[in-house]
Amino acid sequence: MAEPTAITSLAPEAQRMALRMVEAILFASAEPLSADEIASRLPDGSDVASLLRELQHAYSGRGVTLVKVAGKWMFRTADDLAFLLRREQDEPKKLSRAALETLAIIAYHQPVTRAEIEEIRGVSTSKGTLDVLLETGWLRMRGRRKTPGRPITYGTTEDFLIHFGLESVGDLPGLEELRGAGLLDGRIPPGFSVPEPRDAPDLTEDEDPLDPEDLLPSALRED
Amino acid sequence: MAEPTAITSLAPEAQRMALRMVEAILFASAEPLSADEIASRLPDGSDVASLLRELQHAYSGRGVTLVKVAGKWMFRTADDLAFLLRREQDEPKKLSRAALETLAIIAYHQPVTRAEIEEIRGVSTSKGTLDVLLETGWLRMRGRRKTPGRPITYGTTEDFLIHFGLESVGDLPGLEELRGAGLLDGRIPPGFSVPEPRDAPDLTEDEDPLDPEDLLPSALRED
Amino acid sequence: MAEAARGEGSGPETWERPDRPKADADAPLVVDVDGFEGPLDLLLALARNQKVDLARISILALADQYLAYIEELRKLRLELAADYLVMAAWLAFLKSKLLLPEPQAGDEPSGQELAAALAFRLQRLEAMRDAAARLVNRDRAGRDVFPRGAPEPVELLRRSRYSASLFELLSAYAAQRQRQMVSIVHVRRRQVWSLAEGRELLERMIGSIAEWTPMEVFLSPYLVSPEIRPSVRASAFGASLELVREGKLALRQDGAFAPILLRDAAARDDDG
Repeated sequence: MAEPTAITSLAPEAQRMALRMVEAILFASAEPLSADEIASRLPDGSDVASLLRELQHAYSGRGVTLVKVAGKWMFRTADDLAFLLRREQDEPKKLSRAALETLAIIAYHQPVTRAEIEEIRGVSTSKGTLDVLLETGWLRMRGRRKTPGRPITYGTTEDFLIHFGLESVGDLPGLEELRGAGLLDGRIPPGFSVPEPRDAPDLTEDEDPLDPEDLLPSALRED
Repeated sequence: MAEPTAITSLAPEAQRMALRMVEAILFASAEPLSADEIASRLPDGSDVASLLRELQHAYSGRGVTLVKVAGKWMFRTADDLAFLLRREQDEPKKLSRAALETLAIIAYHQPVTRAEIEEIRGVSTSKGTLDVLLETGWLRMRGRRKTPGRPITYGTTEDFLIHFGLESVGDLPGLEELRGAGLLDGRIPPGFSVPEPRDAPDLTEDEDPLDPEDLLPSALRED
Repeated sequence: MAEAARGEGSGPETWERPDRPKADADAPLVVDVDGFEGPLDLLLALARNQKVDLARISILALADQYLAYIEELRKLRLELAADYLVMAAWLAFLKSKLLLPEPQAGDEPSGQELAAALAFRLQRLEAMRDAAARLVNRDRAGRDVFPRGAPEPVELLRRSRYSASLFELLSAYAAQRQRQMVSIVHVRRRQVWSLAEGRELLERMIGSIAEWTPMEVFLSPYLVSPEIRPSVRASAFGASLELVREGKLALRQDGAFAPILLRDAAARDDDG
């Protein structure tokens, strides 16, 4: 026998057969099996412990490994290949009108707080809208405004620029361009302006950094 | 690379990893997977055919073997270990002699109508026989023959191939001899053309698609 | 009797008897040659008794055997299923054709052709039986060979992927800004100091104002912006009147537009 520790006296052929049997029994079993359970299905006198050792050795480093869980044996996908058993499926979704408007305001007016978004839109923003936008990866929480209540300020991300094909938010069209494209019609009251957006990563003068707990997942659900 | 025919340019380490991945993917599944399905989960450019060959070779003579059924790949316990694994409760439902004969006729003569089955067997087919067979999932209604009365044509399914361990209907046992002896020819006496059983999903020239109501469960009870 | 003529089973798998319709109780006893699946099956069993290759079987001899067998059954006054009798009639017809000299080549099939056709049918039925036996004795999934007993299913992670075009983004922005410039009338929020706030401030002072003190002194921290001053003064004055009525505070004004002085109602009044 190649294995010096194997004290089994089985002839190589019988040994190989016994190994095949253990392999098949474990493969076909719906549950992990104890050494005794395996032994009960093998010819009398089989050295199950050494067979299991040998089988485990044969499978080491392979795509499937023989593992012992709670005292019982089972085949399992190698840990480093677990990703093969997950498949991601993209579900294309359209943004709601409210989400699109909120996103646009954040893009133009960033850094901007929720209250400011609401003031511009003239309606309150539902929690879900900001959640959805944060989920797109196009928005990020930038910091906290240095005003009473220290509201969170929002801005756009690099993914936003990539998705909309912009080099920088400064490329978003201004008032005249929007008017030229027919998106804003002619009668614009005095004092109406479209901001020149900036998304510089460094905070503006009236922004504080985020608090550490803002970065916890639950912080996405800002009230 | 050791394999002279392998035109893959993968480094040995990457090759080994790809092999482990194919092994893990196939081992994790209780159903056969097509080469394309496997390829879709491997890095681009993987030579799946050669990986499968290598894996099949590695498992030959083992307790678990890699087999091709219904044109797809799966790991299965070795044929010769049936005695070890056969359990009473696993016994598939026993089919009556009439059902078995009908199944064989459909497998070898497909697409075939009920009248043609009856012509071969020399008796009328009891309603229950076809029901029982359809229930096994091994048979399916394929379409309707373009002859007066538009009788339904029957054929076998992928489950049939998997259950009986066939790579395709072309591998039905004794098919060549039967064809050589003209016994698969519907015409009496033997005519010019020797039809081959075919379970290709597309209909033959003399088949029409099923009518929509054929797909209702009650349609199984064709009179 | 029928069983005696039966050929060998086609494989180790024991096949169940086919379901056949049972005769009605008051109908004449019908022996449908129990165990046979119709006349062709019976013919095949008889043919196997000839112990020759089905391809070289004597159809004439087979027809004789069948007819004799049927005759035997009828002597027992047993009624046979109709198709056995139809087959008997057909075989008798075949026999006469085989024995008579060939007719002129016509459209009717010759006796030899009919015999060949029957031989073919028998061969084909037997071939299908053998095929069924071979099929059923294959290593079958779930009986002889097994797939992985504990498959590890692929977990499907659904991930939403949002999309929007730049045009949609810009039109959304422009549309809502446009909407706002038309419909929003900016009513500046009035900065108001409520009566309650005035009262709260004064109540906190009560108990500590022994001397006449101008109200402005207490209000000065609140009089930051010019917009709010009137509101603060009005509310504080209103609240002070309320507190006087409740006997908690005393108010004094020495002349028109002179400062309003206040002190605790309980304080000793030296000046009267």
